[in-house]
Amino acid sequence: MFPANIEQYVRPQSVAEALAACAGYDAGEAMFIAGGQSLMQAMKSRMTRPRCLIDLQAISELKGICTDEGAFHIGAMTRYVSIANDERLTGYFAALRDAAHHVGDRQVRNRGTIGGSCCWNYVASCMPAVVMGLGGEMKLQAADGSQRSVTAEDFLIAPLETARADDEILLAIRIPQPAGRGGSAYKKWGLVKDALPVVGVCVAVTLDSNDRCATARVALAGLSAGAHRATAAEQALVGTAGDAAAIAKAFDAAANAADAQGDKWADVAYRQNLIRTLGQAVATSAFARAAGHRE
Amino acid sequence: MELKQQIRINAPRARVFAALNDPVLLQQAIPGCEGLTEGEPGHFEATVAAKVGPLSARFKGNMQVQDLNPPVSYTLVGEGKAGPAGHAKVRASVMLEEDGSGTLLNYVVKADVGGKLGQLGGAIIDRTAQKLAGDFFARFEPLIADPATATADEAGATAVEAAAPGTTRQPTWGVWYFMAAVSLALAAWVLLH
Amino acid sequence: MQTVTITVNGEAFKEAVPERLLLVDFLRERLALTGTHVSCTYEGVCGACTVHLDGDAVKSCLILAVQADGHEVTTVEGLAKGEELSALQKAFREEHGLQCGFCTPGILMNMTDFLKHNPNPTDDEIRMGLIGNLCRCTGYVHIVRAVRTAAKMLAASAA
Amino acid sequence: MENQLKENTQWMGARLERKEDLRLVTGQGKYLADIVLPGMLHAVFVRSEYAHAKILGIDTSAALETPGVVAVLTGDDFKTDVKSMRQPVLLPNLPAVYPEYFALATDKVKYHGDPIAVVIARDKYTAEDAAELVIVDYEELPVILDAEAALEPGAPQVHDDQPGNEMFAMTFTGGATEEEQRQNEAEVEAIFKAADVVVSNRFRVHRTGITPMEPRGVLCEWTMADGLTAWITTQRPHIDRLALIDILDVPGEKVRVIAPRDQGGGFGVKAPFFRENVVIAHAARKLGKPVRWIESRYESLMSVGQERDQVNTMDVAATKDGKLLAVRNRGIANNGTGQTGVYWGFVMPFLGQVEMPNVYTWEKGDVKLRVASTNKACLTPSRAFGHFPTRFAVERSVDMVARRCGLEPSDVRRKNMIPKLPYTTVTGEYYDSGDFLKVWDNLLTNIDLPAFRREQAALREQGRYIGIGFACGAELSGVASELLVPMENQPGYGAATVRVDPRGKVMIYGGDAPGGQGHETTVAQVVASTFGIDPKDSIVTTGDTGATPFGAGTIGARAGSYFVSAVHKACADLKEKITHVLSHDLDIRATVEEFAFINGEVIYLRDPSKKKTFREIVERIIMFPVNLPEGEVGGLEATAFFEAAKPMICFNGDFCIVEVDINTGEFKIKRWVTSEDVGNVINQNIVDGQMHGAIVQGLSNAVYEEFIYNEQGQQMTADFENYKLATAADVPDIELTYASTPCVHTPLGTRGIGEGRPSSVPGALSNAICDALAPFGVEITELPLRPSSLWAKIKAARA
Repeated sequence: MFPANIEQYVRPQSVAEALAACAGYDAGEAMFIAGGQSLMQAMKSRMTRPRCLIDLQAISELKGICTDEGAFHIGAMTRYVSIANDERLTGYFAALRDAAHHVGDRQVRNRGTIGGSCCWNYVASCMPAVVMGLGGEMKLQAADGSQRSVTAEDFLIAPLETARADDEILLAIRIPQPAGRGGSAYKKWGLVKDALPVVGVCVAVTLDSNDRCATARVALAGLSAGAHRATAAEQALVGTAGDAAAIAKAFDAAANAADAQGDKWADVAYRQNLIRTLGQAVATSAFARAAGHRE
Repeated sequence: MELKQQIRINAPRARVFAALNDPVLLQQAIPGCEGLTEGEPGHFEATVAAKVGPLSARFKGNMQVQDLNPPVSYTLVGEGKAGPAGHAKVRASVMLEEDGSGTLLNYVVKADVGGKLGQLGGAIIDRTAQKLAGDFFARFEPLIADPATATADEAGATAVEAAAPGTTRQPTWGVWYFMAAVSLALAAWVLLH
Repeated sequence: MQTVTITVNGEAFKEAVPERLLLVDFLRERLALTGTHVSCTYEGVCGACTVHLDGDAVKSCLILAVQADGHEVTTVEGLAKGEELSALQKAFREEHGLQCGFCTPGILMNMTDFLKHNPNPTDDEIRMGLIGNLCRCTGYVHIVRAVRTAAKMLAASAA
Repeated sequence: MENQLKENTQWMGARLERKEDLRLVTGQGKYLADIVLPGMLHAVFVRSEYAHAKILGIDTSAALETPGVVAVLTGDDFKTDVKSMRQPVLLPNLPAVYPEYFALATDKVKYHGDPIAVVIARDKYTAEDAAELVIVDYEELPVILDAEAALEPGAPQVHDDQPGNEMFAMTFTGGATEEEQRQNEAEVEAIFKAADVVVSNRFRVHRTGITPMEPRGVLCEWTMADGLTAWITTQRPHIDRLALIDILDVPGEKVRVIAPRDQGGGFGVKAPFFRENVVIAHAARKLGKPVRWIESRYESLMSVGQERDQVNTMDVAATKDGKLLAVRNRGIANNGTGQTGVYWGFVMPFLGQVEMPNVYTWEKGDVKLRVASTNKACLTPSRAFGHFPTRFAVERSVDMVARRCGLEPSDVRRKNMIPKLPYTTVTGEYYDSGDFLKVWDNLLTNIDLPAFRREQAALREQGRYIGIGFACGAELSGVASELLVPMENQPGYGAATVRVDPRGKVMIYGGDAPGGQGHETTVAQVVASTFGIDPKDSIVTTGDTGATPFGAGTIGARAGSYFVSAVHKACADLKEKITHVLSHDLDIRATVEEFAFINGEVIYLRDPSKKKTFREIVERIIMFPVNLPEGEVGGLEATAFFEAAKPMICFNGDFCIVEVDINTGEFKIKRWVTSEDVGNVINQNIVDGQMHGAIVQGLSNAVYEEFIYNEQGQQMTADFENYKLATAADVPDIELTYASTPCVHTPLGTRGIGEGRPSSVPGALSNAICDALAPFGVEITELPLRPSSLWAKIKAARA
């Protein structure tokens, strides 16, 4: 279980250099490596055989978390451990920490990055669903230096497929601060602790002045479609006070609407039940966080 | 895995059937198809470069047409190999119904993926297969609508009707076999993380 | 082939390596530091190959040697200062925190990093911290105890 | 003097730090993968993509053209150059239909992962590159995966030389003749007809087992002068050596097998004799260069560590007050291909039925087993050898009887527990010594059952469901020749050589090959306490057939029973000689009993002024063998063999407390408590560690692990992402208590422990869950115990 031959390894110092390094290779022959926690598995099992590996570790402009007008910019090369430990990520942004705390294991969190996870967009992964749940915007730069911004929904096309071109780099993920008081949460279930999500649920809500749900975003992880919104639940939550009954109703709707697959970890009915039970727990803490309650 | 679908194609049945038997047209329609060639009569070989996101594989396969009943139905049986990555076995049944000016195309693909591919495959396979089917028809429909190909198709159609079952030289199998095999291959890749 | 300079346990090694050489093979086969083990082969799930890269616990089977170029690596061979074992090493002996010892180096490296960030952990925190290390002999009971004991030792020596 | 004599036993039972650990915590252990020989080549296997297929052809040309590739060998090389794997030394003395097979697949492949070819190259990366280029032309054959279906007429044949796929069948009760057996069946049936309570179930236990963290490996060197030296990750180097001699057909003096001093766990998986050993040894001979193979986890999960996989259809008859009367069981085991020497898969289910009656006083039993070959990997031994499924079945049945009678399961167990040993069970298993009731009563002191029932009732009011589950089990503590000769065609005695050196140090040599059990420490403690020296002053060598006496291997909890007893016996022989020479030197007439070996001195008890240091006297005997007593010669070395008069056992009782979430089917283990009879303890840490590990393995097997094959026989769980092991965060702390009785058959009263210990786990756990869910009448008869299946049962019960 060793990687197939790699012809070239480069470690550019800037995004421009990194993009330039793709030149001379056909699409997909040159690959960017971020934390490598997924790509290395694929290379070692020889499911992918890049001729050239472009290591993004030295590009400082891709790292770190900063804020502007309340929005958070998370550099694509920001490691899970940095997100898990960033105490600014509360309220509407708390789901990021919920997820980052439980991705893989300590060693993976020390190495894996949020950008890598979103660009790999594995079918059972936490970060894509959380970024989608929080209404994230993906900032990309192309070989000609031009930049564009894509919503998480448009970016995360299908498992392993994203809107990123092979010679395009994800710079950062921007999570805008919504109007009003917001709260979010994320939780997943796997057979063993912190396993890849058999089902993961991210809920982000905002409250109006009467503590009623003004906006709601719900994203699911672990279903065969990959990260996607659960609009049924969103519609059911808006306008409610986030009480147990309303939440239960919303996630019954989500469970019934879900295109859940059965596998060795959970049959269809159990997956739907996980959407129900996880959703209720997650939505409850999202509302509590929005209302500013201590957990 | 088993994949069942019904698609309405806005073209008469004979033309659809013929188009499904036109190697040139199929090669254009099958995502990543690098070529279809006929070996000994009724035995066909083809290569498809499958790609999903960062992962890719090259499939070589062969397939045979069975129970040919133009322009209504036929069955395709075959298998393909993706080198050390594994193999796929496919059985596809196709049935065309007239539907006004158009055609209802029903197909059932039963495919088994083995080797590393199969081990890494899983529940996601059906979904990816459907997606590929979608891609195929997105490319297929405009091609038959294109009058440049239409005449050739009509000719193909008569050829098919003339052909005795089992001895057909029509590489119809190409679409179904490769859609299934490739879908499964891709789906399997997808399961890597 | 690419020439890399990797500092391992304080000593700089300059070596020409194939681009695809895994860091764990660089350590084991080029430097004969065989304390770092390979158990799950390719997934990076078992944690037996855990080392420190610039001080952080990472899995050396999911990193290429060329990626470690210019970085500092610490392996289990680098934990003891001469004859003086680290607190964790002592605690693992005292509490019988190992049996076959195959997973032990990875666990020592991960938990050394863990205690640096969490000097006074609860048992649940220790168990969650150990998710990236599989052990088949001990049932983890004595491992958890050993980490707890090491935390006490470190606290005592700090005081 | 009395006090000093007490001090002398300070090493027995001590929580001594292990001698092994200094090297292991500093990364200085030497495992097989750490051994490198000059010019060593690397092997990678090409394995079957199909579960069952004819091999029409193998094209190795592209692989051979790869720069750095030295050779590619296929089945043909082995069919012609070496003998078949079916050699007498590897055949149990049990009436089974043993299929012939070779080191590499020849005409057809029989499971997904069957070795077809081996690529040997100068480095392992190149070997893997080339292995991808070996093209195998297959013709698929129908696949048979289900054991019961495999035994049906007309099922696809796994082996041409094994008609009907029946590998092994046996009746364990009633007697030797069919006549006696039929008679017994009728008598059992009569008991069932008259019984107040009959509980009938079909218990299915999935395919799971054990995955040592160190995968397998082989390194072979062949020189003209010395022949073959094979380093193998193995639990029984001496049997491996005999097998290599016979299969490679080379003279015995030309073969030496070395199990590395450090091995990353075995748990049974490294006990069989594997085909890869022959392939690598033959390659080394053919190429004249050292060749090494290190198994990948992917190969490992596809080829070994798979066990259990049994269906047991069990009926239990009892009186309404909970007296167990009779047990009838029909076991069917899925053997896979059965192509793995020593055990051939079926030996595990065989022992599983022998041990099925457990510790209950059944009046009668009617027990039969059938073992079927299928297109799955061959069963390999996994800790709890064969009886994990039967123990689950019998412990679940006892609880169902208790529920039917409205009695506490713990009372029903106690009521039916064998009150006095020795005892021979309905399947003929002999329980030598111990006190089951003492162990059980000690277990019960850890829980106030009436209080628990009150709490349980109160919580149910609030919609919370907690439950308590009990289980117990006796297991073999080392296996005597009496059973090992029929079962594994090898002796059961323990053997040890003890050599004293002139500086007063003691070297011990044993034929076992440990993988983490701590032999170096426990043996040193035994030597220290018999010679009155420090454990630091002894060193243990194991695993090298060139240096050690024949040993059965590190299997079936032998260390604490057979090995240490042999060591003790050899030390005793040397004490005789030492005291004989010493009394001669001191000019006294005294027997060995009149001397004390204490704190590095040998003291004449009647006159403590008469003494010598241990070092003085041994140096005198070894280096200055003059003026010796009549008939003595110099030197101090003894080899002793120990065989117990009878098979020995150890015993345990467990309970656990769980809480089940009825909305998700998830369950949390709140307590796991045990009571153990381990005999006299040499090192308490090591005994505790064995128990912790075994119980958590049982939990991991029962809940998380499962080997899955799809309908085509594709192995779908070949990595740890799909074959889940319990992590530290998934399992509870374990509360161990002891109520031991010294074993009457070992010189030190010790018992071998730890091997079969996981077997009580699935029973206790599922009993607890069923107790928690009693209001819904949920009964568990299948493993694994997954939240998803539990949730479905609860949902069905509530609907």
